[in-house]
Amino acid sequence: MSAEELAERFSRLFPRASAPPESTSADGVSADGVVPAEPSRPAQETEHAARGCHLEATLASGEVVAAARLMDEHGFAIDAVTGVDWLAEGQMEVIYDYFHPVNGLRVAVRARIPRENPEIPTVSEVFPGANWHERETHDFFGIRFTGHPDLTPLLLPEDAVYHPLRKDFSGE
Amino acid sequence: MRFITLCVRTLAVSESNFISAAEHAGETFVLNLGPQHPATHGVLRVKLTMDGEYITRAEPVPGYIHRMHEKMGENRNYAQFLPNTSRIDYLSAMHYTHAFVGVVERAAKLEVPPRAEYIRVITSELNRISSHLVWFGAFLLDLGGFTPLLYAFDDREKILDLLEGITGSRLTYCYYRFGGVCNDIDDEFIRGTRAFLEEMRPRLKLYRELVTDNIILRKRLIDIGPISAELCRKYGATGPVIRGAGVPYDVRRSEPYSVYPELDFVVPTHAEGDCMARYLVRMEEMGQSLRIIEQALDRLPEGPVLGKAPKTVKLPPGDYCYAVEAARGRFMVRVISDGKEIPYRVKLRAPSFSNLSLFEEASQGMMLPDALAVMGSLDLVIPDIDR
Amino acid sequence: MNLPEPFRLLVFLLGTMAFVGANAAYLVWVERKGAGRFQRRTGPTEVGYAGLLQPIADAIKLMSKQLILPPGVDATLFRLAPLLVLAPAMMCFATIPFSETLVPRNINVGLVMVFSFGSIHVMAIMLGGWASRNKYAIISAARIVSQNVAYEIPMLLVVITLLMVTGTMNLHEIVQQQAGGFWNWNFFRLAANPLMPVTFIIFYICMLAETNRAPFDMAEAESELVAGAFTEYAGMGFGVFFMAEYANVVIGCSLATVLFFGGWQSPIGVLPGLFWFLLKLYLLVFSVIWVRWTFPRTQFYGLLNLSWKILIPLSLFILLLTSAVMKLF
Amino acid sequence: MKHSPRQIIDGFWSLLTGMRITLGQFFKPTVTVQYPHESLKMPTRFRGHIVFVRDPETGKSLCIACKACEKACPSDCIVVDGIKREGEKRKSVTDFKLDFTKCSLCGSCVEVCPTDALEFSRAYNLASVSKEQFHCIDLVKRLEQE
Repeated sequence: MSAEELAERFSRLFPRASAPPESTSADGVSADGVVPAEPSRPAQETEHAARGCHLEATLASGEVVAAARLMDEHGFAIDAVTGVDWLAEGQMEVIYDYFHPVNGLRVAVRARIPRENPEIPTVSEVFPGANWHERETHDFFGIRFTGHPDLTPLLLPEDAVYHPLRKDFSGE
Repeated sequence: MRFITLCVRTLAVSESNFISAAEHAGETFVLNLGPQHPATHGVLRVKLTMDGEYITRAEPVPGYIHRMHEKMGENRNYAQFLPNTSRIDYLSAMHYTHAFVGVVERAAKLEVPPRAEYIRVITSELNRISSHLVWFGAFLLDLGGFTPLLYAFDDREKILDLLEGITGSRLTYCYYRFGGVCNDIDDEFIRGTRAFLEEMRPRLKLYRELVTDNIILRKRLIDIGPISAELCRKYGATGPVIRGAGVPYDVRRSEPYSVYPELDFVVPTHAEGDCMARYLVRMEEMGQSLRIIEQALDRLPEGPVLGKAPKTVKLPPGDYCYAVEAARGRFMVRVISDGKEIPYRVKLRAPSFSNLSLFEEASQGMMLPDALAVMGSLDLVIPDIDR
Repeated sequence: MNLPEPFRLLVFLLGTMAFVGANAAYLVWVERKGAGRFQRRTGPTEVGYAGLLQPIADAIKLMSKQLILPPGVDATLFRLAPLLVLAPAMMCFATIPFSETLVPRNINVGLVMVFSFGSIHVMAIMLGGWASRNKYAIISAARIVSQNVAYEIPMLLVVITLLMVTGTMNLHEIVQQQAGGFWNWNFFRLAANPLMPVTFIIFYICMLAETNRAPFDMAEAESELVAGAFTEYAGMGFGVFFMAEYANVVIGCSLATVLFFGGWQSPIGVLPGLFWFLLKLYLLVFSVIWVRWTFPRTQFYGLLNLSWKILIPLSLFILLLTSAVMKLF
Repeated sequence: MKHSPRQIIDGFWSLLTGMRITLGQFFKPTVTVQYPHESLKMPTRFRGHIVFVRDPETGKSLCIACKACEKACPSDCIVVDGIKREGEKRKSVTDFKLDFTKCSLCGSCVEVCPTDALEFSRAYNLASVSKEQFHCIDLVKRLEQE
C-alpha cells in the first residue's frame, strides 16, 4: 500500500464537502502554513524528508473516528494524539499521528474544533492506546473527547482544573 | 486536633497499604505499587486490584514527575530548548537531542557535514548500549539477581567515560547542535571506543552464560507476559516491545535518518512476544550497536563537524516531525512554527508512554512477580512517560 | 568437660548465644564483603580495618532507632514475632556437635529436635507478617507458609534416607560413624546410596528454601514485596529477623556438615576437630552467599513446582533406591 | 510443564556455569574507585560551573559585558553588568552573577561568548551546607580572589 492509495481512500471516504469551512482561512492557506488539500482531496501526500510525514489529512471533527477505523483497517498503529491551541483563530486542532509498523508510512490526521467548546469524539474505541493520549490532551488543552471512558487527569495532579498548554494559560 | 487524627487514620486505611475492613470482607484488595517501590524504578504508581496474588486490574498512575517540557518548549527559543531534550529520557539523551536537532534541521533545511552525522551515529549507538545496560541491570534487579547490575554498570561506566571525554557530561549530554555536533571527537575517543568494542564482545558472552542461559531466568521469562503484535499496534508500542512481538519496526529503517541507510545492521526480532523475546531483542541490539559503531568508525570521514547555522534559528511556518529510534522505541518531536524564533508548539511523543499504556491489558490475571517482570521488560523510564 | 551439670548448662547457654550473636553479626559482614567481591567492589571499608567494625556500627544504629508500632497492628503478636523467630534458632544449636567433646546436649533424637525447632521460625515470620496488617506482609506470610510446607517434605525424605544409612538420630553418633578419612563421610557412601551427591543437593536446595535465602527469598523479595513480612518492622525488630536469618543459615550448614561431611572428622587426620567442623561449616556458608549473589530469584510457582514436581519425586526415588540397596546388599 | 531428565540436568548445569562465572569475578581485582580517598581526574571538556578566563596580559577578565550569555541562557541564571571606562575601547565587566541552583550546565553561555571569556571549571564536588552559597556565584569576585 502506498500513500497515494491511502489518499485515494481518504477522498472516497470523506468527500470534501464535509470538511469544516473554518479549517482554512480566507486566503486559502491554513493558519499553520500548510497548503490546503485540493478541494476534492482531504488527504494530501507530503514529502517525508521535508515534513516527517507521508500523508496529511484534514478532516471534520466528526470524521476522526471513521479515519481511525480506516487506519486500523490498513494496519496502522496509533502514534500520538495531541492538540494545538490556535488562540488567534479561536480554534483548537487535534492531531492524530499514525505510523505503519510494517511499511513505515506516517499519516497525520487533523481536525479543527471551536475553541469555546472543544469537543471531539474519542478514537479510544478503535485504538485503546489513544486512551492515554486523549487523556493527556484533555489535561493539557481541555479538549473533551466524547465517549472517552475516563478523562481524569493523567499527568497533571488529580485536582487540576487548568490546562497548561492553552496559549492563555499564565501559570497561575 | 481529634478531627485531624481521624482524617489521617481514615486516609491511612483507605489509601495506604493497610488492609481495610471493607477489603477484609471483599474478595479483592487494592495494592498500591509505588509511587515509591523498588520495582517501579522511579516515581510510578500502579494501582493493583488483586485477588490473592493474582492481578485482576493494574492501573498505572503516571505523572508524579511531570515537568511540562512541552510548555517549556513554547517559552524559549530553539537553542534554549535543546538542553531540555536530554532530560526527558535521561538514559537515552543522545537520541532525544538527535530528534530535536533533526526536526530543526529538517525545517530550516540545514546541512549537516558527513563527519558530524557519523559522530552522531557513533555517540547515539554508544548511548543505546549504555541505556540497554542500565535496563539489563535493573531488570535483573527486578527479578532478584543483584550481581549483573554491577557488571552492567561496570561496562556502562566505560561508555560514560568515553562520552564524558567528548561532551563534558555523563548523562545529559546536549552534544548535538543544529547543523552538527559541538565538539569534534579526538583520537583518544576513537581509540577508547575501539578498545571498548573489543572488551564488550566477551562481556556479552559473559552475560549470556551468566544470565541468559540461566534456568531460573528462563523459567521466569519464557511464556510470561505475551504481548502480541496486534496489541502493540493498537497501543502504539514501539522499540524492543514491538520487535519482541516479531515486527521488525525500527525507525532507523522505516524512516531512515542520519547515515543509518549506509550502515549494515540487522534489526533483531523475536516472534514469541514474551518477556524473554523482549529480553533477547535488547541483548542482540547491543551486539548490533557494536557493529554499527565499528562500521561508522571505519568510515568516519574527515571534515568539519558543525555546518552553517544561523545565530538564532527561525523555522519557516509549518508543522514538522522528526522521529528517531531511541533506546525505548520511537521518539518523535513535532514542532509547529509560526515563523518566530520561539516554537508555537512542541510535541514530544515518548515511547515509554505508549509502552506503559498497554500494561493494563497485558498484565491481566498475572501473578505479582510476573507482572513486575513484564513491567521490567517494557523498560520504563518514568521521566520519559511524564515528560 | 568435667564441669558440674548446672555450670555446664550455663556455659553452653552463654556459648551458644555468643556464637549465634557473633555469627549473625559477622556473617552480615562476610555477606557484604562477599557480595562486594562477587560484584567486583570492595564492600565495607570505612568502619574499622576492612570494615570489621561495621556490624557493630549497624547494631548500634538499629538499636538507637525507634521501634515503630504502626496503627492497627496486633501489638502483642507484632512484638512477639521477632523473639519467636530467634529463640528456636538458638535452641537448635543445643544438639549440634561442634567437636568430639564440645556438644551442648547430646540427646538421642537430636535430629528431630533440630527439625521441630527449625520449623517454628516459619510460623514466627508468618505471625510477624500477619500482625503487621500490611498487604505486602500478608502476601509474604502466605508465601512463606506454602513454601515451607513444600520444602519440609523433600527435606525430611532426604533425612530419612540418610537415617536409613546411619541408623541413628543422634547427631554425635552420626558423626562418629563417619570417622577415618573423607571416604567414610556420608557424602561419599555410594555403596549404601549411589545417589548420595544428589541427596546432598536436594538437602542443600531445601535448606536454602527453608532459610529463605536467595534464590528462594520469597518472603522478603524486596523487588516485589518491598521487604515482605518485615516491611513494617523498624530498628532492632528488623535487626532480629535479620539475625535469625543468619542463625538459620548457620544451623542449616552445620546440619549439612554433620550429616554429609563428617562433622568434626578431619579428612587427613591433623588439626583439632573443632577447626575442621568450623572450616566445613563456613565453606558451606560461603557457598550459600555465593549462590545468593549469582542467581535471580525464582518465580513463586516455579519454586513450588520445583519442590512438588522434581524434588519430592526424586527424593522418594532415592528413598526407595536406598532401601532396595540396603535390603539387597 | 514437563521436566525431562535432560532438561533438569541442563538446567542444573546452567546454574553451575553461573556460579563458575561469579567465582571467577570474585578473584578479579575490584573496579570501583574509593571516592573520598582517591578520585578520578576530570576530562578536559568537563562541564562544571562557568568561571572567567583570565586575560594573560592584563590578568583581568576578557568579558565585555555584552550580555550574550544572559540572553542565551535557557534558565535565566546569569546576570551581567558592565561599564565603559575612560580610555578603554570596550566595556568591562563589573558584575557577573550565576545562580547555580538554576543552572543546567548546558554550556550555551560559553558557546555564545564572543570573546571566549568564559570556561567551565573543573570543580565537580560542589557541596555546601546551605543552598544560599549556590544562589549566587560571583565570577568577578572569584577571579579577583584567585
